Amino acid sequence: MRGIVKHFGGVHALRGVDLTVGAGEVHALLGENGAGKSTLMNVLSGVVRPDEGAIEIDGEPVAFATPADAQAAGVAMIHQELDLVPQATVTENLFLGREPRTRFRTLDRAAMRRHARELLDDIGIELSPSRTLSSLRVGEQQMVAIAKALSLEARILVMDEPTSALSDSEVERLFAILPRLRRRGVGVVFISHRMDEIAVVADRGTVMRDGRNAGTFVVAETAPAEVIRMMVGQPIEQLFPDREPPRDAVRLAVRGLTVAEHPGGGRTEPRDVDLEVRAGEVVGLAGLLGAGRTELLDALFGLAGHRLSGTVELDGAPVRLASPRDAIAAGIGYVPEDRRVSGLVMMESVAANIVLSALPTLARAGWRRASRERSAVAASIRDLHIKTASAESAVGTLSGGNQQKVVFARHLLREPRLLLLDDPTRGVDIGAKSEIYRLLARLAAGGMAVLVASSELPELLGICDRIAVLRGGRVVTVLDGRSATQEAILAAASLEQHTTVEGASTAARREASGRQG
Amino acid sequence: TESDVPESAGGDATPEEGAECAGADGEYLIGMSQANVAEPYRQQMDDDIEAAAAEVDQFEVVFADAAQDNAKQVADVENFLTQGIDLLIISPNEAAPLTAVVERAYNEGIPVIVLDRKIESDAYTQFIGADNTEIGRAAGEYVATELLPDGGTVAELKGLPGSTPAQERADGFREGIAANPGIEIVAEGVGDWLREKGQSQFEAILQANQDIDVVYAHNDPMAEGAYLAAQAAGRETEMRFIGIDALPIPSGGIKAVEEGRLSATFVYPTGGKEAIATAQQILVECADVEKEQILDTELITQENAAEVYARNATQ
Amino acid sequence: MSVDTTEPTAEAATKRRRFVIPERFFTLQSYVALIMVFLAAIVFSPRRGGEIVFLNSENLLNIVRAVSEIGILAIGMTFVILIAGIDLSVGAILGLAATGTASLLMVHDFGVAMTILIILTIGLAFGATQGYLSARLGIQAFIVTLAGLQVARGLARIWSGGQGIALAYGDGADVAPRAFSLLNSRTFNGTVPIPALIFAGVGVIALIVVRKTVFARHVYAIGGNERAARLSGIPVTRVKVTVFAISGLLAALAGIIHAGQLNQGSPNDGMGYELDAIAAVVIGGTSLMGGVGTVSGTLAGALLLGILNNILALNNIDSNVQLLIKGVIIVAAAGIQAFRSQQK
Amino acid sequence: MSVDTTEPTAEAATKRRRFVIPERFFTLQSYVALIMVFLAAIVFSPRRGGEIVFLNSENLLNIVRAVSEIGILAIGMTFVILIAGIDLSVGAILGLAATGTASLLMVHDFGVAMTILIILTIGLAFGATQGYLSARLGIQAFIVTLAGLQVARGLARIWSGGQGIALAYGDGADVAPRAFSLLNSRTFNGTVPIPALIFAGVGVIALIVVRKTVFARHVYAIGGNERAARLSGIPVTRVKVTVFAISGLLAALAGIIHAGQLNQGSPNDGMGYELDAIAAVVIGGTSLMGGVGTVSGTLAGALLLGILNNILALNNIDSNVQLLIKGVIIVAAAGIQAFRSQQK
Ligand SMILES: Nc1ncnc2c1ncn2[C@@H]1O[C@H](COP(=O)(O)OP(=O)(O)OP(=O)(O)O)[C@@H](O)[C@H]1O
Ligand SMILES: Nc1ncnc2c1ncn2[C@@H]1O[C@H](COP(=O)(O)OP(=O)(O)OP(=O)(O)O)[C@@H](O)[C@H]1O
Ligand SMILES: [Mg+2]
Ligand SMILES: [Mg+2]
Repeated sequence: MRGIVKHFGGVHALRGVDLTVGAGEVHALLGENGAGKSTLMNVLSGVVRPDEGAIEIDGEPVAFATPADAQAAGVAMIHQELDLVPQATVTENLFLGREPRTRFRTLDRAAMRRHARELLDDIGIELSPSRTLSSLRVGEQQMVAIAKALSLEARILVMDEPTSALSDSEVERLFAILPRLRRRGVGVVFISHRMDEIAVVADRGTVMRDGRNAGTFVVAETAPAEVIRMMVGQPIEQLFPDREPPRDAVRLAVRGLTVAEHPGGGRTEPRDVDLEVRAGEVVGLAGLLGAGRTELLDALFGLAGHRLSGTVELDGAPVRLASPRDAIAAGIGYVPEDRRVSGLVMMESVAANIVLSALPTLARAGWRRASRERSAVAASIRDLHIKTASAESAVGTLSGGNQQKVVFARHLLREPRLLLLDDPTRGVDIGAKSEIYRLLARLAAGGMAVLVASSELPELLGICDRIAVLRGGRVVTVLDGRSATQEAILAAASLEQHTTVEGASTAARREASGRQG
Repeated sequence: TESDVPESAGGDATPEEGAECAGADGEYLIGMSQANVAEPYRQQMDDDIEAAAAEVDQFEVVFADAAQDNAKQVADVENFLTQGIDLLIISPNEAAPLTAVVERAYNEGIPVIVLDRKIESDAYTQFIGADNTEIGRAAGEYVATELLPDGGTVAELKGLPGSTPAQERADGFREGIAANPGIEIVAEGVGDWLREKGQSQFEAILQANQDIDVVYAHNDPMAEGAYLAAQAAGRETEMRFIGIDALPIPSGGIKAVEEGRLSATFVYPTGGKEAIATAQQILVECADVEKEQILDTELITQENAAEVYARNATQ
Repeated sequence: MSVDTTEPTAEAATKRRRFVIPERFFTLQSYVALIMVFLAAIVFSPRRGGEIVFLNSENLLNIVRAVSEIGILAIGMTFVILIAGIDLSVGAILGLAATGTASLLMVHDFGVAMTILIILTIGLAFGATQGYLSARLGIQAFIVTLAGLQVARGLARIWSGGQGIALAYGDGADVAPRAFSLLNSRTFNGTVPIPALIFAGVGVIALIVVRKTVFARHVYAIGGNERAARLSGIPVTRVKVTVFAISGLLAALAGIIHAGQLNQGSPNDGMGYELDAIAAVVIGGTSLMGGVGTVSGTLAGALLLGILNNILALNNIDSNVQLLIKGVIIVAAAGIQAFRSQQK
Repeated sequence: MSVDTTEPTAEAATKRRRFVIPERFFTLQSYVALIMVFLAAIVFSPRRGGEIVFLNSENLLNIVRAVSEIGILAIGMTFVILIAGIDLSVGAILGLAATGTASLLMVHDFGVAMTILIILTIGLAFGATQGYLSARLGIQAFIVTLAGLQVARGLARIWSGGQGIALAYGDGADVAPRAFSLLNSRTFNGTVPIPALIFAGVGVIALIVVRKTVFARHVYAIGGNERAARLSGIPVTRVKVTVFAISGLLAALAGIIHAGQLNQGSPNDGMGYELDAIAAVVIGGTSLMGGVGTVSGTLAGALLLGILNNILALNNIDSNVQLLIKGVIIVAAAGIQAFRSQQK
């Protein structure tokens, strides 16, 4: 790709970017949120038409008008925002747009089923292909998207943040596939904000800044700090900020919290959870995919409604949690894991999104006070370093990290006593990540209690005072943040004391069969 | 199980009516299939039938409303047949679509009274109706001789395009005014039989025409709507309004004439009363009836309005 | 490059013990409302000489005949609603097609086959045009088809001069070929009305299309997530245009049947049928948000409405009270659907 | 380290000098279609003694009067559509309210204030019930309000026995208080029709509500992303019920005006008005998908339809051709909207 330029209305997303990916190479594409990585790859895969620039594949110049063109030319892409059909089954999603046909030109369901099974086995994910996609967890959906892209047998495979929704074990499985692709001579573009992954999988990397090339590097010969400097413009001395010790006062006390199964089932509801978070304390929630972290946070935010039993106390007083309104009124804030589905009103402005929760408090008797709203928004944008053209820009035009900060800002405006965070740095660049960590430290220092779920163990170890490990909806152990190790967390999370792939999968199977029996 | 429906008098008998006539001792279920009760005139027809039937001990009348849908009216009649009615009164939404099912009823030996609009065969016992062309002509003659003997301008508000009465009331009116060459129709609006459309259409006509002497509306509601528009423009005294239908209800044309808004209206009889009378002849008196009963219109002016209202009102 | 790599994790104990209610159960459930209404109809049916009038085979066949047009419209509407569209023009296209059929047969003396071909083509083209305007130019389907409704009605009125055109059968000019009157007859010893048979045929074809064709998969995908469908290389515009074209085609077919059943084509035919068709689709469990629904549900929904109309009429319920009862039952049926999908 | 670095340009860090087209530009654009139709109306207007009849102030005021009811319905409909709902019952509620108004004034001898209060309450309750069924029980609004349409029509017919109830003014029993005839009069020296004034008043209130209230923000948020709204602590069910209640209330208000304007309340009043109201909303740029739209656009849309009807009537266009022209112009207006929002 050479000299790619792309404008979106007034936004200059790409200002002449070059990218060269060799056959059999895993090429990392890095850059801050909004640097233009996804846009560049959307150009490559025919989703977006460039204003200028040329693309060559194996020396042949190409121009794609539609995604179908790009697919035909051997370019496959796993999109950052999951692009699957929620109401369709896994099988149907895998073959979307290229359904096999029988001799009579009808849909060949048998072939689809057979193939789907193979594809899923191929990437080592145990899933019934006849399940409806929306009944899957986000991580499982991501694996389906990966399986789909792999099955295209492409010459160029673009993975736009494929790991952001995955837990470590699935990341492992994904990485296990990469060498095979290498051997087949596939050129892979790998986008991630996790520096550790880049180091493991990539051969070379390209860094983008503000729609331009900021440099190309060979992974084995380059220090992460140097790469970060290229991305951010200055080195990040310390990813995790220093923390003040928590205070003594218990802010959140959860006792015997149990949530009855949703009639539809399919979730790992909390069972008999006891948990305490002090004022000024950051407590992590660790666990494998599907351990029930999201469900626990959901329940604490009133989303379990009347299925919830047990007691929840804030500052010693029991609180009613029948709805998010109750939770917000009690001083709880929540940054959900999927900002697009659960967080943002995409067509609305940044300002409108920021003040959404605080509107009643900023207003007088239901009448809005524009000046107060404006100053609250301005303060939020300033304090959280939200990068946006203006407060009135549509929130959908912001980069992922900045979108995430908008959801943060919304809940911080209500000055919560307890902040619940579900994977708050998913898809967030390293600069913004460190800002979010610093923000958390500042909030905790101000006396706020924080309960944060994350799939990134280094993150939990870096910011948490204590880490609660969940399995099957139960808190199996609570570890001290300073002394805990990744191994210890994983051991607790995966049932038994061995951490080898062999052992755990046996255990998992045993667990599964035990439940069936 | 007890029968919910009176036993049919003419289940599998021959088409000759007299043969199975049970006379005054019988109990009769009459099915009335109405085209569309959303039209005030047709609601009035139902009301007239109900009021008249209440006077006859032997009669029970059930009503169906086709809501202006031919297919629904066919199904309504089919359902009546399934229930085993003894006599069918039908005011068809349109002629051709209802012909087959009416024929079927007739051929099963059920006497059929067709109201207001004919079907396309003579497989019915009696047709009762008025002549729209005749009414239109009467209106035209009234304008030509009474309202504008020296000639003048007329604005016409028409009913729903394509409906037979709208066509006939327009044609008849032109025949009626033909005798007086000084009369000119200067504006035509389409009010779809509706009061509010009559109003807004006539507003536009008032804008486009400085000089209007008579407003001829195909029914009273549109005439009333036109009156309202003229009133709002302060021009209601410049012109006279005439309508058709003259329903004997508070919101009908007779009252409007009585209260001076309309100069005249013409009775378009519903035939409801007459239909029950015919049914009585057929079922109770076991008599033969004429094939056709054409009802006359009647000119309503301020002189006779109160009297006609009292005579025609159902209660 | 020195990175603190996360240890390869144990294979996650992905939760397999989720209780999954079999799909079949829900498929059956979409008939719950229909079965309930059917049983209620038996209970409330008038009896004549011990016989349950409602269950009389002729009555049942009448019901199917009476819903055949709405049913055919509803099948086309199902596809439209599956792509999160709506087609308000079907009733008017029915009227245009009925008028056109009568005109071609009576006035222009076309043969039956030619007439049917021309009318179906008109319906197809009308639908496809609406599809193009909505899919390509991005005008909301509600508005395009609302305008289409007016245009089709206007064209029909102009075509016939506003009057219905009656069909008369015979040989020679100015009458319609006798063959066309088949639509108004019954087969199998005069028991099964032809329109009911055509309805059944269209239903079976639609069921097969849904199960067996790639096209149907694309329809569901577009309704479920249009962006994903586009990214997967599905020709979204073409599929959408096809869907509207099918709806127009079936509306034209219903119009031909309408003319045949009623021996007349009138520009006012089919007024408000679009709402009945939509009601049948929604009662059948198809979501107006797109992506979820079945043709079999639609067939059940159409039959439910037919039974409802029939039993209310058999009991001679006052037409105004009928409006109330139908309103309540439609909401109840949709409520059962909504409850069902929440459970799911 | 082997890096071929392009030095990061320092000042590029924040992209603050993006060219942003001012919002105002788009706001103006929502009137493009209205202005175009207005200009076309001037061009095609008949002339009388050199005067352009269309521009006659009385004619312009008549237009506003004629759209006042549809306009008031459309304002309520805007809120409903903003939450991605739809309200098909407004025309029927208008009919119920008009009937009820006439009945209370004429038959039951209630005073004007009492009558208005009762009728508005009925509209509010009817709308709120529909809102509850749709928001709480999750039944699609299209179906709930389609059923509501039938129920309201049925109730109105039963209330009045099927016939319209004429209003006669005077003192004493069995006539309506003279005060009510105000609705049929004009103010400012007999120029401005009262219904037009009420319409303007409702419009202004709605504009203020949209700009100034928390409620309106909640409406937009729910339409944009219901889940996010719920998680932000917005009382989603309550807001939805309120929105449908407002729509019912405004429909009842329009019904009262209808009775006043026509000196009669009939159960068949307002048939099909819902489609006109929805057309006004969509032409005004509100998306049926929810979350996007403005009240000012709706006002423009209503006026556009009014001008269109007026100019077609002034020119005595054949009513069938009118249908075609209106269909085409509605699509064109919606097309301009669609193009606009794609540009944006
Ligand atoms: N459809 C669009 N319309 C307007 N602006 C857009 C659009 N898509 C992207 N942009 C803008 O283009 C720039 C680059 O966005 P892009 O999504 O490529 O960033 P990214 O590097 O992938 O960021 P992230 O790491 O957050 O995914 C951003 O400023 C974004 O706001
Ligand atoms: N069948 C289902 N129905 C409704 N929501 C579901 C279903 N399955 C999963 N979810 C939701 O999807 C989201 C994704 O789940 P996720 O994979 O994060 O599981 P989790 O148990 O929260 O695991 P983690 O501990 O990784 O957060 C969660 O909000 C979860 O509640
Ligand atoms: Mg990106
Ligand atoms: Mg989670």
